Amino acid sequence: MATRARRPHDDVNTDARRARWRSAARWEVGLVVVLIGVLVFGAAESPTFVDSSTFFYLGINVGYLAIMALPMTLIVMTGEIDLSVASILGLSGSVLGLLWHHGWSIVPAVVVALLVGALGGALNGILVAKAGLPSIAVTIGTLTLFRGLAEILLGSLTVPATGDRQFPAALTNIGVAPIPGTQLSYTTVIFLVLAVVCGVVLHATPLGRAMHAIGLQPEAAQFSGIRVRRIKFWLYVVSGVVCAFAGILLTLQNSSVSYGAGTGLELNVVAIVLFGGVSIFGGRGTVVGVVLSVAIFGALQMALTQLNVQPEIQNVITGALLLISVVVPNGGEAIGRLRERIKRK
Amino acid sequence: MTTDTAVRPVHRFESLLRARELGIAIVIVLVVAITAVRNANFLAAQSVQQLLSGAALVALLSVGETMVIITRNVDLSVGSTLGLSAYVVGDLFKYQHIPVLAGFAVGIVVGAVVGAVNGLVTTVLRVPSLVVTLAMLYVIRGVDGVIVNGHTIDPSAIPRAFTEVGYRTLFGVPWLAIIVLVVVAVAGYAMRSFRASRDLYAIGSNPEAAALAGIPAGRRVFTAFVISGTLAGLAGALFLALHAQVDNSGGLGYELTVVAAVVVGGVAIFGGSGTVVGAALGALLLNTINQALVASKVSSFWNMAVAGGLLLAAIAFDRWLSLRVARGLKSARGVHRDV
Amino acid sequence: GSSTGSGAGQAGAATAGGIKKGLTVYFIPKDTQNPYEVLADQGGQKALAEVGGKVVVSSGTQDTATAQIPSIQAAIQAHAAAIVIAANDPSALCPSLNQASRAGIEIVSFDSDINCGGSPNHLFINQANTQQIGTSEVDLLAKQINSTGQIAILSAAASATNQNAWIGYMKQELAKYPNMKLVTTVYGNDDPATSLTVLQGLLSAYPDLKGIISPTTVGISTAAQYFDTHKDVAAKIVLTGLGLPSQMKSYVLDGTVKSFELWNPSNLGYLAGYAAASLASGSAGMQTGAAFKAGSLGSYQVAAPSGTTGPSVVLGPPTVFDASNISQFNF
Amino acid sequence: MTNPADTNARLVLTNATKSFGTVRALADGSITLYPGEAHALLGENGAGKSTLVKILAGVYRPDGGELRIDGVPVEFGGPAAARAAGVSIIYQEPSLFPDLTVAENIFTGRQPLGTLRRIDRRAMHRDANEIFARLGVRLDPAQPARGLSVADQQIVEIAKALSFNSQLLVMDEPTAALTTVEVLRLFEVMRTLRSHGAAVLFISHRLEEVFASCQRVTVMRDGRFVRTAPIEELTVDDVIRSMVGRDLATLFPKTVTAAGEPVLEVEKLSTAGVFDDISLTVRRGEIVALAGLVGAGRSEVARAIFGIDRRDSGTVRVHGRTLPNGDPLAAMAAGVALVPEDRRQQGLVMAMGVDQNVALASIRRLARFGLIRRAGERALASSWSARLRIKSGRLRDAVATLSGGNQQKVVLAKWLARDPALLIIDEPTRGIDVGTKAEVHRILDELVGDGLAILMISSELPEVLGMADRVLVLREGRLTGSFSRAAADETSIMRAATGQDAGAAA
Ligand SMILES: Nc1ncnc2c1ncn2[C@@H]1O[C@H](COP(=O)(O)OP(=O)(O)OP(=O)(O)O)[C@@H](O)[C@H]1O
Ligand SMILES: Nc1ncnc2c1ncn2[C@@H]1O[C@H](COP(=O)(O)OP(=O)(O)OP(=O)(O)O)[C@@H](O)[C@H]1O
Ligand SMILES: [Mg+2]
Ligand SMILES: [Mg+2]
Repeated sequence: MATRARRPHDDVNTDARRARWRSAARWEVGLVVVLIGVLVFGAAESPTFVDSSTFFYLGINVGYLAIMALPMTLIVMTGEIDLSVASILGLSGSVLGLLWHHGWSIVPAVVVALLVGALGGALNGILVAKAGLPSIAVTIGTLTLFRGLAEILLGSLTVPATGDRQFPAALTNIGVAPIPGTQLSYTTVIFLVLAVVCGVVLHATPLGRAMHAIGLQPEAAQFSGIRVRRIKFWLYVVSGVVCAFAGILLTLQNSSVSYGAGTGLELNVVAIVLFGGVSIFGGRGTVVGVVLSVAIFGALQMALTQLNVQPEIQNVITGALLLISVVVPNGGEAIGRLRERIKRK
Repeated sequence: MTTDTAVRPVHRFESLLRARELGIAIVIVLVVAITAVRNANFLAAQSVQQLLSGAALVALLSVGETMVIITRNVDLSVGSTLGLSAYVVGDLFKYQHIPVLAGFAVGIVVGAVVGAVNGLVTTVLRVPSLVVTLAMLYVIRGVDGVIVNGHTIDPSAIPRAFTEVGYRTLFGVPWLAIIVLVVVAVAGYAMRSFRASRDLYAIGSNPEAAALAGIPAGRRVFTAFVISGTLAGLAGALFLALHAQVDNSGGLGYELTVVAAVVVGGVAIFGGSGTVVGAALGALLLNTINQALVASKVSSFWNMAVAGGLLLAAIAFDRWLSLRVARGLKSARGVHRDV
Repeated sequence: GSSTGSGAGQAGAATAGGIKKGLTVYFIPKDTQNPYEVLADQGGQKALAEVGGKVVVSSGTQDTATAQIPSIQAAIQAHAAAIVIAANDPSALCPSLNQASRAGIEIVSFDSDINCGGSPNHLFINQANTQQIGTSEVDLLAKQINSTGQIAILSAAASATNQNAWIGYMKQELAKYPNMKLVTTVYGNDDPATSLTVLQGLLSAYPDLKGIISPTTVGISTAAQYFDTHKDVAAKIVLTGLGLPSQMKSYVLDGTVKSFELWNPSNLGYLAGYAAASLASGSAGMQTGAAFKAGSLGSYQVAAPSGTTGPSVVLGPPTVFDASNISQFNF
Repeated sequence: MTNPADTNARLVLTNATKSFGTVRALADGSITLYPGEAHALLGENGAGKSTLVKILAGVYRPDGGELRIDGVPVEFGGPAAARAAGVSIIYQEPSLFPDLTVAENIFTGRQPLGTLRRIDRRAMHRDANEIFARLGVRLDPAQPARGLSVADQQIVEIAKALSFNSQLLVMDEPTAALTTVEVLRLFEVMRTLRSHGAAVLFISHRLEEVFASCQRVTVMRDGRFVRTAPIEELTVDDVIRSMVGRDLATLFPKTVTAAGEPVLEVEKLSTAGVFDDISLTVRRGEIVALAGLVGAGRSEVARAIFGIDRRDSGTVRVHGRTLPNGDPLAAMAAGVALVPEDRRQQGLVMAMGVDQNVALASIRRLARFGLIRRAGERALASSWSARLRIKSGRLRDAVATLSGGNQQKVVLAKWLARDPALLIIDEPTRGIDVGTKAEVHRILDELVGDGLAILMISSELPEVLGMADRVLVLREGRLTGSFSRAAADETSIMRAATGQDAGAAA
């Protein structure tokens, strides 16, 4: 029957438009321009922006966010979404904290934390891929569930609690010291490595092509022998693990954790991915775009904080940027349509 | 096809549709019953009133959200809108001493304006509403913050007559609940009975076909957003009436709660089907769960986890139901049309 | 331990001023919107203005440690003289603050202390002796319900450092009242809506409740509003805790709430401002007994470390507000 | 040529042009419709028929040309405007609202109103039933459109168009999914409409239908008007010649080859409510046709064999190896290919280019060290689109911009590129013009010659009789007949398909 998968754009003309405007090239170019703009602004306005430590701090502040944005990119590419990322981050951090609190040594604690992330992702995967439930609804549910579990685990406890041993200094060091001889924070490097992996997988491998197909037209993908469910399932598992990893990094970076860690970050992650030019309907977008988007948001935050701009204003700017990012590509079209309408009158 | 093969599934289908709302209602009753067993006091008039007024705001938001979601869009800005409207109203009470009714009017206007912006950007520029309203979520909260600027509206600033709406009852029903019930009833009826509202379903059900059918999709979707914003604005005023205080955090994070309520209420997240009554019941269910947990003396650490689990259960249940419907139809069509 | 030099006027052995001009002090509140924090920051600004320095207020819009870290970094990069911070998390800020400290920035915590196991070594400006807050609230309630019946606590977030510390002492103090029974602690996350929901659940869960302590301004004002609008509840249950007079005034005057306590947040910020300035000017140290002048508040002494609290200065005993005095306060 | 000034014409379209980016969809769209005539619009896939229709419907604004209705020049701002001007359309692809009831689908935006402008459901259902009565079908107006079979969807579309009882009815391949009987009924209705002075524009690739129901014919080629003539002045060959612009090779180029060893062996395949106890064998070098009425469950059998749907019971063996249940990838590995029924939803990723679609099923083979070789991808695509004469702009263009027939060829290319041992092809020529049809048949014949085994599902008896070595007939999910090429004929197949004397049906 003529039901469309929830995707307005197999209407050919919409397609033509998106193909034209959302065409990666144009989009990433636009982002590069914006990024340069932000950097110039920062350098001009804030005396401390060009300070070598800025880059390190930037890594500290957005590194874990950026890492969560990568699996989110892949998931959005397949036309789904994962709003539970920040809760998984909090949950894995809490698990790590609890085990540490109970005297475990770091390695097994980290492993278990990652495992919990995988399980959380698997739950999402089963409900979305296997049971076929709408991911936005499911992951709102697991968002609540995972955060709740974290609260059950740690409750009012902040680890390390008074009297606990501190997390190993060698590891918590990632929060205070850049990689020796550089100004790169460890999270930055980890992010960049993961980004390269994601980019190659998404843009150069059969698996990546499959993700595109799934995002554009799941049924056609299935009829081409693409294991739609399986791929989606594993994407959620990967997302779970990666977000758990981000949770561990954040915990070590802050050398402490409480159950609320990262509350509400899911929407920031989504915002970063969308600003990176990934279509919310799936099938379109690039990892490069997301990397640029991360850089823009990070640099902007640094500059504005250094300039002591009210955080409220920062919110406004974030939102405005996101709006512009979608309005600009469609603006031309809209004007065209309006002209048409006037002509007809 | 022969009439009987055609008709049977229909009756089953419609009854199931009805059961959709019924199902949630039953779940609510169950939750209340189970809690009452552990704590008879949960059935006291007072706590029933609390269940209603506690759910009122989210229910109100979910009505507008439903209309938007039915058109295959979403409005993530409702929480921020509520916060902004609440503070603006409070601010006017505090410094301009505006009359009580004006308070509600202002709230509604603020909401309508936000809704109009959402609607315009979404329809005129054809931008996915999730992105638009996500952006607006930040923008509005930021603007709100700039206005609030660390101040707070405290009870003394708000006219008694205004806050009374938050707690006075009529025949034991809180005014707050009555207002929301009226909105739900009106909206619920309208969504069934008018061409424009059926258009909303059509648009969400198959946008391309809607265009071919000459439905003014832009105007309809715009209207849906304006309604959603308006109700969010009204909710803001009621928020102020209920809490008699507000700072920058009013309605923080409501958006996901509302979407959750709508989904639990059986509205298809990708549009085309669902009812505002269901959504309102969804809101009531979520709130009932929260209060039941505290009332049955579960450690408050468990609230979130249990709420999340139940949410997932509700979604799964909904799925199971619609699968039953589909199967009903398929088996009915199993016989080919007589030649 | 409590400080000898608590309260204004009572001058101990104070070193004469000697504060450098042109100091820049970063005030990093829990968030930029919390009215209580805003009052405190204004106090700080007043203090620095008096000594010819300036205050930069920087923080996020929400009470998270991650939102405060960029502000600390900004302070470091701006080579601030001192940081005065109200920690959203006792430990999460330690790494960043350590960096700041190593960069030669004096660290002062106020309102909500950090717990970094002595490094960075910092001065905690305590609104009032922690133990005293916990115990006094219990006593305040005990007086009104003549020491008998079920009581409950309506707190902020489950992970809120201050509240948890105070609740700890409340439980100790309750040992003195065998007939008072703490039935539960619920968390309103400093959000009116959540606070209301848990409060209502509380009421139906414990019909025989006699008293509620809410050691957080949002919690107590939400509860007060509910009591105010449900006189039958107000008649049965006594409410007290920590609140802002401006928010609570109407409830106290109409008798919904008998009494509650708080300190003057802007004095707290003011004191913190002077402490930070003095440390930055080297005119005061953190060693026990070290004294410094805090402008119109008179002079203060550093109290000895005790338990998890390092060197600290105590603003003074909390003020108890009731119908008799509440109208005199403007915060 | 059309004459704009023609006063007693209902509709006159003159020299309409329309381009999509580089694609020139319509170079000279011209047609004149008179009251009371049924007018056929013919042309190969991609000739521009649907584009012309969409211009009449106000969906596209023509780049040039003039449209007059009842002598008055009009410019449609959108579908609503066209509708207001009395033009009602049946589009090539059904466009229903799955969540709304059948009746609501028919009366969208025009629901009968009661007091206070409230929708009067009873009246709405009554009106719907009246139309169904006219069409001689029984559908429940209150049932949701979701779940309607392709044919039922088409019925609802027709009912919708009729409900306007407008004076101008345009039907873009309305019969593609209909059974003979329903087609006959549709012709009845057309006749009554004409008797009331309505003009009907009828598009179909089934020439016999055209000759059975239309008075005049307009032929288009490559987006250009070729000729308009009264039907009696034309023979089928004339029409075909002017459509394809050349003499046509025979439509069913069938070379009978000796069948080899079995490739596909299906035993006792069953899925509750869809099909039951299906056993069949397809040998190397033979075409086995699955005939039956639309809705008989043939596609479902195909889907079950390929593994899209899980089967309840039964075994599927390819080259003697049993295929796992519900695993298309395994089936593909075993050399099975499925060209599905619905090319827009299942066959193609509409937004992807021709190249990526052709490569989609072979993408793993095109990878080296796990990385896709773009060059190899393009080479594959260009060689196949050459072999199948796919008409498209650049290979990068989205297949959405291709005409139905060319899209079908892309699907074929996609699967042939894997050089499969067994090709399951569902409705290989549905909505495809005679020219392309002959090509497709020629291709199939070649493939069989090279030893491919083909299971062909088709609702067109001539195709079945023309191409199949053996014919299996499915009725209500059961095998009700099996005929050798020699034994197969219309009557016996229809009898098996309908379970009654086919004389009535044929
Ligand atoms: N929206 C579009 N964008 C780009 N090209 C298009 C579009 N629609 C049609 N075309 C092109 O215009 C030409 C005519 O297409 P059209 O659908 O009118 O052919 P048709 O005669 O209807 O073919 P069929 O018989 O297969 O339906 C085709 O070559 C097609 O590729
Ligand atoms: N959309 C649908 N929803 C429910 N049942 C359907 C649907 N489409 C078909 N069916 C049922 O599934 C079976 C197969 O339908 P389908 O029309 O695909 O048969 P078919 O033989 O493949 O017809 P064709 O291949 O000629 O289109 C039939 O029993 C039909 O009643
Ligand atoms: Mg066509
Ligand atoms: Mg079929």
